[in-house]
Amino acid sequence: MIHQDMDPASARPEAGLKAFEALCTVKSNTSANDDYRLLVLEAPKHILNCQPGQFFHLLCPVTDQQQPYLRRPMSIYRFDADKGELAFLYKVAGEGTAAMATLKPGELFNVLGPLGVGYTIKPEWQNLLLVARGVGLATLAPLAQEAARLGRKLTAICSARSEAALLSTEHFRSLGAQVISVTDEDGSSSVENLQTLIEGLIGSQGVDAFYTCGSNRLLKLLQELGAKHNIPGEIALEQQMACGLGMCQCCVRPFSQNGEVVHLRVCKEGPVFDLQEAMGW
Amino acid sequence: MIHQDMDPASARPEAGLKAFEALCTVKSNTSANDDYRLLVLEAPKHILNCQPGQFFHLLCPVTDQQQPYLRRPMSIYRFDADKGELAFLYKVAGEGTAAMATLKPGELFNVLGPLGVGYTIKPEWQNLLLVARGVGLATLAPLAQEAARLGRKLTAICSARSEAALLSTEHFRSLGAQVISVTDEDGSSSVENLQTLIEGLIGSQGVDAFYTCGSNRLLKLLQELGAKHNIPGEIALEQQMACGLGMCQCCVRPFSQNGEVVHLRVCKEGPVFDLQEAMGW
Amino acid sequence: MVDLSVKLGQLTLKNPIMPASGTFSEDLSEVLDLNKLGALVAKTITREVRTGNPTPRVCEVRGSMLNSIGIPSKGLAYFLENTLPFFRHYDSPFVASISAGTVDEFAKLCEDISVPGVAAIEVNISCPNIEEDGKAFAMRPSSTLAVMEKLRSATDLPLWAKLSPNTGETAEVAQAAEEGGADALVVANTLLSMAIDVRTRKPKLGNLMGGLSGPALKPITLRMTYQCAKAVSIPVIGCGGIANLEDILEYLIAGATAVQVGTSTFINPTIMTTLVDELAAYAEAEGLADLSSLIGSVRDGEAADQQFLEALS
Amino acid sequence: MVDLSVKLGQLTLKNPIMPASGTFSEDLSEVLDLNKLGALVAKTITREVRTGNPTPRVCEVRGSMLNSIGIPSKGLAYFLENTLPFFRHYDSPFVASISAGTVDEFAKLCEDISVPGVAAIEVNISCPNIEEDGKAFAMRPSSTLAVMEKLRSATDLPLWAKLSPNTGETAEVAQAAEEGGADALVVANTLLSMAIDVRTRKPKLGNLMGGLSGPALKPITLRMTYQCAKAVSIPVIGCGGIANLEDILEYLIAGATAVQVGTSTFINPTIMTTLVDELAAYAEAEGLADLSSLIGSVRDGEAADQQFLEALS
Ligand SMILES: Cc1cc2nc3c(=O)[nH]c(=O)nc-3n(C[C@H](O)[C@H](O)[C@H](O)COP(=O)(O)OP(=O)(O)OC[C@H]3O[C@@H](n4cnc5c(N)ncnc54)[C@H](O)[C@@H]3O)c2cc1C
Ligand SMILES: Cc1cc2nc3c(=O)[nH]c(=O)nc-3n(C[C@H](O)[C@H](O)[C@H](O)COP(=O)(O)OP(=O)(O)OC[C@H]3O[C@@H](n4cnc5c(N)ncnc54)[C@H](O)[C@@H]3O)c2cc1C
Ligand SMILES: Cc1cc2nc3c(=O)[nH]c(=O)nc-3n(C[C@H](O)[C@H](O)[C@H](O)COP(=O)(O)O)c2cc1C
Ligand SMILES: Cc1cc2nc3c(=O)[nH]c(=O)nc-3n(C[C@H](O)[C@H](O)[C@H](O)COP(=O)(O)O)c2cc1C
Ligand code: FES
Ligand code: FES
Repeated sequence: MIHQDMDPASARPEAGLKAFEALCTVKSNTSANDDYRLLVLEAPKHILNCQPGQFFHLLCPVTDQQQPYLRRPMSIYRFDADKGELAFLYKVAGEGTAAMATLKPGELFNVLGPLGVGYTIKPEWQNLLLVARGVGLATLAPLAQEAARLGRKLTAICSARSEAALLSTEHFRSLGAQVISVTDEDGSSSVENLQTLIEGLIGSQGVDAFYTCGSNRLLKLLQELGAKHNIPGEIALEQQMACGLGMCQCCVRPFSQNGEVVHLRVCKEGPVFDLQEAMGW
Repeated sequence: MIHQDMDPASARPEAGLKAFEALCTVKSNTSANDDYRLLVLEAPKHILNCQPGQFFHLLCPVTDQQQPYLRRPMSIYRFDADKGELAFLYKVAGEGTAAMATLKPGELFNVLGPLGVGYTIKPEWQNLLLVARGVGLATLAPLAQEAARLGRKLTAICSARSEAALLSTEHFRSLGAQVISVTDEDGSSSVENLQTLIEGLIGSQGVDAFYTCGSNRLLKLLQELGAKHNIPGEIALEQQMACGLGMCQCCVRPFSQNGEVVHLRVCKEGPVFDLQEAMGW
Repeated sequence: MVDLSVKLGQLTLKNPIMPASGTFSEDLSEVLDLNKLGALVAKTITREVRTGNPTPRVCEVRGSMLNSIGIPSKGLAYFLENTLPFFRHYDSPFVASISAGTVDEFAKLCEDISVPGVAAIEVNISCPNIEEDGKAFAMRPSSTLAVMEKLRSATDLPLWAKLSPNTGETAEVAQAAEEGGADALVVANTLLSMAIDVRTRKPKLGNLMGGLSGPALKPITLRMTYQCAKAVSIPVIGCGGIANLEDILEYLIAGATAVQVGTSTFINPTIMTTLVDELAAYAEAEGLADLSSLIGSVRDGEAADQQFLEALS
Repeated sequence: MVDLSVKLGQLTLKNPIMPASGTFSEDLSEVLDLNKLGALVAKTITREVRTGNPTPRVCEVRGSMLNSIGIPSKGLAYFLENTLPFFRHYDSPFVASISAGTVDEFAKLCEDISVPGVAAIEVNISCPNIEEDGKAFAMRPSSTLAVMEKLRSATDLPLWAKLSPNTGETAEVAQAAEEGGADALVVANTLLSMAIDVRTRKPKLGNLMGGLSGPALKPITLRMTYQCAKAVSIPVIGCGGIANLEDILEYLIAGATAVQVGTSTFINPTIMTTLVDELAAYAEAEGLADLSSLIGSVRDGEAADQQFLEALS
């Protein structure tokens, strides 16, 4: 068996290498709210040259109870090369994430990355609108950070089941973003309400680009609004992965490019894709 | 996967059941000397109705490093129904025992037993001679205890590589046994020396029964002496096991009974067999 | 209470969980109540007394095991005088398992073992056919048909044909067994494998090769179960790598009417009775009155992602 | 320094470790130095552009995985214009892998891919033969022989025949491939399997069934490697479930001259180069000058316990 703490040869950054298998040390692994957990790792600097929207492929531990085999893809929630820190916000969904939840401070954790293509912020995009739901916000957190670094104005519409399930709004606010929370609980997360809200923003402050992830409903809405108002956008998508590196072709999804359907790999050409090329599901 | 801490239904002792799958709690797991480790468990009373020479079949933990699948057979080193204690003396030989070595106090450990047929001490056997080497002594420790309980005189010849590797001699002494240590280091463990030693004991104090285990060399010697001096004896043998319960027939060894070769299951008809019926290997 | 009973032809089992041949014997009565099991399947026997293969007979592979026990057998006489009377004390139906090297010997043994107390006969046609090239009967449709027809004429008891995963013609062999008169199929036996001790450079099994069983086998025998359930109309009994409730559900959904649990009993001897309880609890929680809506309920027309299919069209 | 080089017919590899087709691509150059590998084996291509199977294309099973990727292919033209030039930058021999549905198409593709920069052609004869009953060429000796003869006459490059574990006739198929002109055998491809999501009752793969790879496959493909090495005199390349040095040693001792590592690269992408280092360290520690004394060194005459054999005699 391949071991969690087998020393990955390429932990040494060699010339020309872009992704690294590295052993990190768990700093903390705590519950962020009812649904999500936050894993903070001490990570070697050379793996922290990350772009917002990229992901890592995680080798979850094997225990008596959980025996995950494949790695699990997880968006970067936070990375800090100076502090040597890497964090993931995750939901316990099945065997692999349940195993992740057992990690204790001081334990070693094998990660592979950074992987994939992240979000773009074109120079001319000054007013960014981010619309996301649930754990999708995790993917977008580093984007907010990058927007702050570049001095762009960011508005984040955070959608969740309930006020209590809202995640990261504080994090977004601390990065100087304008945060609008909507919930199922009070009905404010409905498509109609969102449409009104977003068109309001387009009218009032102007929107140069949309960013979203994961939800078919949000994809459709933003595609319509983007087409109508001629606003470009990007979406992060998910798909089952094996290699995470572009080799196995298991993670393809169909996209519409110039009227033709192409199959692109979420791990390699994605996970972030052009909003208008994405196809609903 | 079947889990270490799955609650075994038959932990509840039901009428007519003889062997039990039980979850024990690790009390301690420490190294006994350079080669051996001692695992002490807190065990439910109903599994501690043991006979010396019986064994348990152990479900070793699964970790990132070790993924043992089958159970591992281990002789009972100590059992105490009053204290609710069960102990094994083991050598780290491969994957399963390496996994056992990682058990920490407070962790759960799934054992199956007691299994097999142990040693007999016939009423007319007053002077018992136990000859064993290395971890074989583990198998014989409960025999010494039982001999003490029954008020029999026990002499233990303990053989090892070196003085330092001698195990359990204190344990035997504390049970009132006369202990004779022989080592490879000073040459006293040679077959010739043992033969002289044992024939000396036969002559001086008398020997009613031999007990041994594991070594082909000791088996041959005791078979010869037993035949010559008409002394009965028993030997504990090992064989690869799967079920440990007599079902799979993988653990057979050949024995010579009344001039015929029969194949007996080490887990069911053994692990203790008649000394003269055992066949060398 | 949920009704867990299933029908295998004329035979009704109180629940669909039973041991696999060779991984069960009288000895298990020392750890659990045999009456809780759907049926009791004996180790394969031959007419004559046999020693079985040389030791070592088992070894471990990653998360599973290999065995080359062979068929050590105390013979038919011992079976009738000792094994059978023992199981008469239990009300779960008792199933004999038999094997032989030629079609005629097989049929004769089948006839002689058709006695009161035997509820069904599982025929282990995964054993070598010494009249042809030594390949097991169940390797080919033709040899399967030939032996099943002869066995069929030798007994009125239900006949369960135990298939082999070593064949490249699963569906065809299944159909041949049905055509030959099998009342049910057991899918499947162990898969020929090997392991080598790199230190000594010796094969880990005395017989060089042996059969893979345990969790590693499950995806293969589950696939065979699905293929067989599609190919025949007699009931299929799934067997291979079952270790938990989910495994059983997979087999039932794939089309198995009942299942056999083998190697897992070596790891957790009480697992079969635990699984009976868990299956009852599951059915209860899902609001099932019985298992009929589960068996063969695989949604195999809807496996592919809609998005993928739509993009193609 | 130990000499790890091995000869596969006319081709010499600097070490016996290479990737398995479909589990490797240009992309791996982002994580390791491809020049450290014994050879570089491309994903199977077809002449025409193909989409591959519907998603989901992979799923996990206990300690291993299933895939039904199919053969998505950018076609021959893309291969010649893009893939091949990329690999020209590396000195490890580059091996193309091809597939086709008919013997003639297969041979024509083989001919067209026989260009400078391709050191050997691996022929994936585990794909369906659409001229017959859709069973893979490598399922039967006859179809294996037919396709290999035609492929042999289509190229002068070394031909590696990739066998299937789905056949019941491993040795016969191996001999047919040798007779047909294969220079080496790759043993083996994935084994047809299935998994079902019990919650949704859908098969976990969009294509319903898929191939088992990873550690669960090893005992099976190791057995096949042993059988093939006994049955033919051309070199055998072991493939299936290799995850550590011990696995590689088992294959070499069983008779493989080289090995392919597939699924493990998904778990630890740098594993192949780690294994090259570990193999060198092992050979050094064992005092081996090269690997010749390891290859085929299985002590298969001494596997059984002496005590058992003596008792019988
Ligand atoms: C690029 C990317 C980024 C992601 N980022 C995050 C994140 O930041 N936080 C988070 O909680 N989750 C994220 N996910 C989803 C996460 O990968 C899955 O929840 C996780 O793999 C589930 O594993 P499991 O073993 O717990 O669940 P199981 O259902 O037991 O997993 C079984 C198999 O399905 C795969 N799988 C299950 N769900 C998904 C999914 N949604 N996407 C892809 N594969 C899946 C698993 O990887 C595994 O191979 C991301 C997915 C992708 C593709
Ligand atoms: C009745 C009995 C009592 C035993 N009592 C003790 C004891 O008190 N202390 C102790 O240290 N050892 C004892 N042993 C030996 C012990 O079972 C093995 O050392 C242990 O199984 C090795 O497992 P492993 O995974 O560490 O080694 P590995 O070599 O990795 O084991 C591989 C496989 O071989 C089996 N195996 C390896 N060695 C033996 C062996 N000697 N006997 C039987 N199976 C073996 C393992 O169980 C496992 O299935 C006893 C064996 C038997 C049969
Ligand atoms: C030790 C052992 C002995 C077996 N003996 C027999 C046998 O005698 N007859 C038979 O038909 N199958 C025999 N089998 C195969 C099992 O009945 C079963 O088909 C196989 O092990 C797959 O199921 P599992 O993975 O649940 O063990 C044996 C299996 C094992 C592990
Ligand atoms: C995702 C995936 C894709 C594969 N694609 C191919 C292929 O295109 N051609 C081929 O001959 N084998 C293919 N295989 C089979 C592998 O080359 C290899 O034979 C098999 O996976 C067994 O080795 P492993 O257990 O080391 O993975 C593929 C395997 C996997 C897992
Ligand atoms: S996960 Fe392998 S190509 Fe994307
Ligand atoms: S270990 Fe199964 S019969 Fe002894």
